[in-house]
Amino acid sequence: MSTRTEERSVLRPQDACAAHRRIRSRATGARELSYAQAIQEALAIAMEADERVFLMGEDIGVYGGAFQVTGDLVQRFGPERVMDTPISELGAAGVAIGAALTGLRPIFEFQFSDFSALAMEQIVNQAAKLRFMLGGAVSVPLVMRFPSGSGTGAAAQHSQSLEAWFAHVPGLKVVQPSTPYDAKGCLLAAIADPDPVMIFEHKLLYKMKGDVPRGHYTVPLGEARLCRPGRDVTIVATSIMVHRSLAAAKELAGEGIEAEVIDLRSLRPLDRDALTSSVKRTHRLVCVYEGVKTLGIGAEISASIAESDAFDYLDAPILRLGGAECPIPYNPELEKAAVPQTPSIVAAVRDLVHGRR
Amino acid sequence: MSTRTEERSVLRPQDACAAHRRIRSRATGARELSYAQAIQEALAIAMEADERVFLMGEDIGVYGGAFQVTGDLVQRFGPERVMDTPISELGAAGVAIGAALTGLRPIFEFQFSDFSALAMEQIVNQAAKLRFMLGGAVSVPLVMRFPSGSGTGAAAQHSQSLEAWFAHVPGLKVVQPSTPYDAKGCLLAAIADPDPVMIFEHKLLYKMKGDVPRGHYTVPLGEARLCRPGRDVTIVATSIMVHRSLAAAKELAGEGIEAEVIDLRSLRPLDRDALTSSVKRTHRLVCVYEGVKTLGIGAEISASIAESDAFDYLDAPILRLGGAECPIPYNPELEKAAVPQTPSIVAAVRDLVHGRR
Amino acid sequence: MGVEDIELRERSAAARARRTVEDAVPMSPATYPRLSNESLRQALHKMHLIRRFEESAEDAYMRGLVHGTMHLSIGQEASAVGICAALEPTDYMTSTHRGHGHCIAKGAQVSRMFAEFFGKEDGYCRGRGGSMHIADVSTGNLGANGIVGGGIPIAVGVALSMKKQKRSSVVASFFGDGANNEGAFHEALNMASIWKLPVIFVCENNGYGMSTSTERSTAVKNVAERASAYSMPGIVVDGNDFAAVVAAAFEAVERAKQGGGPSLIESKTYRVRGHSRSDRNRYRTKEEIETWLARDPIGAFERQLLRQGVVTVSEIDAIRADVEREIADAIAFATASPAPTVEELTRYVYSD
Amino acid sequence: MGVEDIELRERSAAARARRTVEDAVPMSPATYPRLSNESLRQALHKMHLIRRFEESAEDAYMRGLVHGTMHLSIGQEASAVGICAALEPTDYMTSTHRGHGHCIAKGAQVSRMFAEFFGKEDGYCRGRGGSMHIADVSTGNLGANGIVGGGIPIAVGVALSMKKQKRSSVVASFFGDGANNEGAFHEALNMASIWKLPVIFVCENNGYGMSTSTERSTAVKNVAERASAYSMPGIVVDGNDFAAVVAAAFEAVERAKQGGGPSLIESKTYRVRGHSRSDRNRYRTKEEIETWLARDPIGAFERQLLRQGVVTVSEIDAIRADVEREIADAIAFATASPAPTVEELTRYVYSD
Ligand SMILES: Cc1ncc(C[n+]2csc(CCOP(=O)(O)OP(=O)(O)O)c2C)c(N)n1
Ligand SMILES: Cc1ncc(C[n+]2csc(CCOP(=O)(O)OP(=O)(O)O)c2C)c(N)n1
Ligand SMILES: [Mg+2]
Ligand SMILES: [Mg+2]
Repeated sequence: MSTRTEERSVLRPQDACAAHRRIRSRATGARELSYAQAIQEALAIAMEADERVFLMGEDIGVYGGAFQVTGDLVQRFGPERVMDTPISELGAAGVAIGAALTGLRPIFEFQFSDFSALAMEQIVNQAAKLRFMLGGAVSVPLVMRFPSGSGTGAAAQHSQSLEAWFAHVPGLKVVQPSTPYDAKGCLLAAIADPDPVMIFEHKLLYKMKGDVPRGHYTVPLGEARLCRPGRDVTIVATSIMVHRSLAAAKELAGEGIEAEVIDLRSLRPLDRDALTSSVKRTHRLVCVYEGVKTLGIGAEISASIAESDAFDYLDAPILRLGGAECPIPYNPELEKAAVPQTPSIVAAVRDLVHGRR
Repeated sequence: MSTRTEERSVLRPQDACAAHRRIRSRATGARELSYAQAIQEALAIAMEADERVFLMGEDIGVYGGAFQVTGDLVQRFGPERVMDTPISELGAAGVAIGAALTGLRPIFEFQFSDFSALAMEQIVNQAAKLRFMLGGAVSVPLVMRFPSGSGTGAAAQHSQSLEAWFAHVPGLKVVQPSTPYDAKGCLLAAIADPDPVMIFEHKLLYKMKGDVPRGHYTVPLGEARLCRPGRDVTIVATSIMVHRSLAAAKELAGEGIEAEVIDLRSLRPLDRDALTSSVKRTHRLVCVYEGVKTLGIGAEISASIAESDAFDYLDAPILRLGGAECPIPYNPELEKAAVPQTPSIVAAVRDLVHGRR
Repeated sequence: MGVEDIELRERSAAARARRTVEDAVPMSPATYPRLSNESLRQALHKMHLIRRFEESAEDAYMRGLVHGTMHLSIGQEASAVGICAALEPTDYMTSTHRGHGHCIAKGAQVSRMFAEFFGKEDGYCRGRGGSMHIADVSTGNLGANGIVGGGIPIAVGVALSMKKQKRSSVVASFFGDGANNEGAFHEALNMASIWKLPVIFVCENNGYGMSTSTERSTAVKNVAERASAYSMPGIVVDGNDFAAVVAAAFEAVERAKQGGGPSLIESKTYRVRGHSRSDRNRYRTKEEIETWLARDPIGAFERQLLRQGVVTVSEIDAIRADVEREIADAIAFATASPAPTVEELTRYVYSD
Repeated sequence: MGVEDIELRERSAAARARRTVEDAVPMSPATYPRLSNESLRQALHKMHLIRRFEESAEDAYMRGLVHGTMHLSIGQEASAVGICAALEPTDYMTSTHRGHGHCIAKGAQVSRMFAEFFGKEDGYCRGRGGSMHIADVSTGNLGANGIVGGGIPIAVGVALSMKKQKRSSVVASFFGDGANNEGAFHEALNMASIWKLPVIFVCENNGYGMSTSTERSTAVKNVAERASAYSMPGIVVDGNDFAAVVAAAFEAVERAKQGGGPSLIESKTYRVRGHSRSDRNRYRTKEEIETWLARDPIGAFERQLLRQGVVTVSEIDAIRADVEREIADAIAFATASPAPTVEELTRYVYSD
C-alpha cells in the first residue's frame, strides 16, 4: 500500500531523538500529537481501513476510556465497533480471543495494566498457546493495550509495570512504545500482526507531544531504536525511562560522559543484536526500567549481554536501575523514590563510568 | 522448641549432596521418604501442632490430591481441615487470604501451577500487597503449593514453570525445594512464616526418595544450598535441574572438570551472597532452570552476578540453560527437548570451561 | 419503572425492607425496632460526617493536598451507615474503591483518614495506601480495594475463618453493581453458600459501573435476582432509605449469626458525583442527577427523625456543628502529622 | 430424588426435552421430527465410534503408545452426539479436557485423532497438543481445553464474531458441572446474554468434578437454574437419552439462529470411568456406577431405534463392524505417521 512507510533507521546513529524524528516526519507530513492522540489516530486508521477491526474495553465508549484514549471514536464508529464490556476482564479477554480466532481483529483496552492479573489465564494459557497447541491450525490476531506505570498517585493496585511477566511467555509479543510516533506505528504494526501483541503504555506519557506522520505507517515489532549515540556507556531504557535516560544523558554530556541511549521498544521479541552491537562499542551497560528490578526486563537485557560475545567487551559490571522491591506507595515522595528518576540515572551512570561500581 | 532443628550448613562445602544429607539426618533420626511423603508429613506435623493450620484445594480430600500429596490426611484430620474447594481458583485464593488475615494459617494446593494464572489477581494484587498497602496493619500468613513442570505428557496448559512471575513480585516469597528433605523443611518454614509463601514442587520429583528427619525442622527460606563443591565452574540450578546438574557434574568430573553445584532453593528472597561467593571461587557461571529461558530465574541470577563485585572474577560469559521459547509440546521427544537435560548441561558446561563459548 | 417480581426466599421477614424506590411507605414508630434513639442520632451524625469528609477531601484534592484520584460516595450515605448499623465493632467488613463512607460508618476516625489522604504516617495505612486502600483494622474494616470485586472472596475467607474459630462475628462485603459481573462475585457467593458462611453481600447498585449502566452490563434487572443461583436470599432495598437498609441488614446479620448462611442485599442508590476525578459525565442526564439529588438520603433521614420526634431541629444543628468541628480538627491533625521518610520505602513489604 | 421446579422461560417448546432421568416417557414416532433415519443411523455410528475410540485409546495408553493422561467420556456419548446432531459443519464448538466425544461428534476423523494421541505429524495438532487439546478446525471444533471453563468465554467471542460478521453459524460450548463454579462461566454467560449472542451453553453434568460432587461444590441443585441469573432459558435434559438431548439442542440452536440469544442446557449424565488415569475411585460407590452402567446411552439408543424400526439388528452389527474396521485402519494410519522432528520444536509458536 502506497500510504505505508516503514521505519528503517533503527540503530543507524542519528543526532538525537528529536532531530531524528523531525527529519523523518517532514517527509511524511507530520504534525504534533500527544501520545494518546497518536494511539487514537492509529485506531481510527485501522478501523477505517478494515471492517474486521473493533475495540473492546471498559468505558471506552461514551466515557472515552479512563485515559481518554478512545475519546470520541464511538461517535464515529458506533457502539458495535467501540464496545463497552462489563467489568469482566477474564471473560472479555476470552471473548476477544474467540473473535480473533474466527476472522476479526479485536483491540482490547485493559483499563489499567494491573487488571491483566485477572485475565492471565486467557492471555497466557489460551491466546499465547492456541496456535502452538493446535499445531499451527489457528492464529490469534489480538491486540491488547495496557495503561501502566506509576506516578499518578493511584497506589499499589493501579500503578504496576507488569510487562516482564508477559515477555516471559512464548507466543506473545510485548511492546512498550515511548513516543507518540512509536505509539502509533507499533499499534498499527500490532494490528497487522497475526499473533497476540500486548502494548504497555505509560500513563504519564499520554499527554506527551511529538511529531506523528499522517496516514498509515508501522514500526516493526522487535526492533530497538537508537535515540542518542554515545561512546562511553550504553543506557538501554524502556517506556518513560527513555525520556529520563535522555535527560540524564544530556546532563552527563555536560560532564564529558557520552551516553548512548537505546529505546528497547519491544520486550518480546528482544532486539539482542542491537544491544550487543552497542555494548561492543561502549563497553558499558546500564538498564533502566520501571518494573520491579528483580526479574524485570533489565534482568533479561543484562543476561543477554552476559551470555553474548559482547561479554568480552565489557569494562564494568552491568548495572540495573529498576523499580524498588516494594509495591508502589501512595505518598508522592515515596512513589517517586520507588522508580528510577533522572538524578538517580545520572548518579549511577557517572559512578559506573568512573569505575566506582 | 526442642524438636526444632535448623539447617545451618548452607554453603559450607561438604563432600556431596548425599553424604551431606546422611550426616545430618543420622543425628535427627531420618529415614527414606518420597518427596510427596515428605510434604505430607510436614502438613501433618503442622496440623497436629497448630489448630489454625488447614488445607484447601481441589480434590485434596478423599481423592488425596491429583498427585496424592495430601493422601489420606482427610481421614486423619477431617474434611473441615482438609477442605475440597469448588473449581474456583481465584475465589478460593481470596478465601485463603481472608482466612489468613483473621487468624488462620491456610495452605492452598493449586492442582497444577498453570492454574495460578486464574488467581494472579488475588495472589499479586491482594496477598502480596495487603500488608504494604495497609502500612503494616495486617499480614497474610498464607502458603500456596504448586505442582509444576513438564515431563508428564500433559502438554502446554499443564506443564508450565511459572515461578519467575512470582519472584518478580515484592511481598511474595518463592521457593522451589529439590529434595524430600527440603520439601519438608521449606514447607514447615513457610507455614511458620508470617507472609505469603509460594512453593513450586516439580511433579517429576514427587516419587523421588531421600532421607528425611522425623519431627519438626525448618529450612530457612532465602538460603541457597551447596550440593557439590567444585573449582572450575558454578552451576546454579533450581528444582529438578539440581539433579540433572549433579548428574552432569559427575560426568564432567570424569573429564577433569570440577563443577560446583548450587541449589538455589529460594527465588525470592534470592541468596545473592551465596552466588557471588561461589563465582568468585570458580570464575564461571551456568544457570540451569526449567522455566522459559527469557526472563526465567536464570536471567536474575545472571544479572545479579553481572552487577556484583563478582563480575570482575568472571573468566567467561554467563551461560543460561532454560526452557525453550515455546509452550511445552505433547510429543514426548519434543517435550524432552523443550527443557534442559543432563547431556545438554554437560555439553554447555564443557564448552564454557574450554573457552568455546 | 417497576421492579420485576423476584424470588425472595424470606419475604415475610423482609417486609420492612423497601423493595423499590417507588413504593416507600410512610414511617411508623416501629420503623427501628432494633435501634435506640441514641443510635439513630449517631447514624445521622455519621451520615453527615461522611458527607462532609468527602466534600472536604474533594476540596483538599483541589488544593493539591491529596494525590491521585478519589471516588466519592456522596448520595450513598444511607447505605453505608444503614448496613453498619447492624454490625458490631467485632464484625468485619470489606469495602471498595468507593469506600470512605463504609470506613466511617464502621467507626474509623476522620483524623486518621485525612492523614492517610495527605500521605502521612498517622494515616490508617501510614500514607502507603491512600483513598483506594483506606482501612481500619481496629474496627474490622479490612480495607477498600482498588480491584473491582477483589474484596468479595476475601470476605468469604474471613467468614470461613469466623466459622472455623467459632467466633460469632459476621462479615459485610460491599461491592458495586459493576462488580457483580466479575467472576470473583460468582465464585465467592457460591462458596459462601455451600459452606453456609456468615457473610452479608451488599451490592450498592448506583446504576452505573463508571459509565456503563447496569442495563448495558448486567443480564438481570436486579442484581439480587442472582441470589437464587446460589440458593441464598436476595433482597432489593431502597438504598437511600436508611430504615429499609437497616431492616434488611439486621435480618441478614441475624440469619448469618444463627448459622443460616449468607444473604445478598441489593441497595439501590445513586452516586451524584462523577465516578472519579476524570468523569466528564457523558453517560447520564442532568435530569437524572437532579431527580436523585431530590432524594438525598440525609435530608430524608432528617425529616423522618424529626417527624418521629427522635431529634429536634436544634439537635440537628448541633450535629452539623459537631461534624464541622471534627472535620476541622481532623484536617489540622492530618496536616501536622509527619510524612513517611524515603528511607522506609520498602518497609511493610514483609513482616519484620 | 426429584428435581426442583426451576424457572424455564420456554417451557412449552421444551416439552420433548426430558427434565429428569426419572420421568422419561416412551418413544413415539414423533421422537425425531428433525432427523432422518439416515441421520439417526449416523448418530448411532458416531456413538459407537466414540466408545471404541476411547476404549482403544485407553488400550494404546496401557501399551505405552499414548503419553500423558486422558479423560474418557465413556457413558456420555449421547450428550456429545445429541448436541452435535443439531449443528451444521459450519457451526462452531469449544470443548473440554473430556473432549474426544465432542470431537468425533462434530465430525473429526479418528485416524488423525489417533495420530495426535501418538504424537505424530498427521495428528490434528501435529503431535503438539495430544488428548487435552484435540481439535479439528475444519469441522468447527476449536479444541479441547486443559483449563476447566477456559473454552466458555472463547465460545462467546466466536458467537460475537458470527453476529458481527452476520454469519448464521452458532456456537456450542461444552463444559462440565465442575466448570460452572468458575468465574469464567459467570462472565461468559452474562456477556452472551446482554449481547444476545448465538451460543448454546452445554453443561454436561456427570455428577462430579473429579472427586467433588455437585452437591459439595455447587450451591444450586441444577446448574440450569443458574440460567435465570443471565435471563436465558435453562433446561435440564437426561443426557443419556439421545432424543432428549437432540430436542433441547435443536430448540436452542433455532433460538440462537433466530436472534433469540443464548441458552443453557444441562445434560445430566455420568462418566463410568475414573476422572483420569490417576483416579482411585474413592468418592463414589460401585452401586452408583452399576446403576449408571445399566443406563448405557448406546444400548438405550439401539433399543429405541430397533423399536421404532429405524435400524435392524443386522444393521447394528454392520455399524459395529464398520467401527471396528475404522478404528483398526485409524490406528494403522497413526502408527505409520511420522513424528515431528526436534528441529521444529519452536515452530507454530508464532505465525510464519
Ligand atoms: C478489576 C477491575 N476492573 C476495572 C477497574 C476500574 N474501575 C474502577 S471502579 C469501576 C466501576 C465500578 O463500578 P461499580 O462496581 O458499580 O462501583 P461504583 O464505582 O459504581 O461504586 C471500574 C471499571 C478496577 N478498579 N478493577
Ligand atoms: C482451571 C482448572 N482447574 C482445575 C483443573 C483440574 N481439573 C481437570 S478436570 C477437573 C474436573 C472438571 O470437572 P467437570 O467440569 O465437572 O468436568 P468432568 O471432568 O466431570 O467432565 C479438574 C478439577 C483444570 N484442568 N483447570
Ligand atoms: Mg456502580
Ligand atoms: Mg463433571
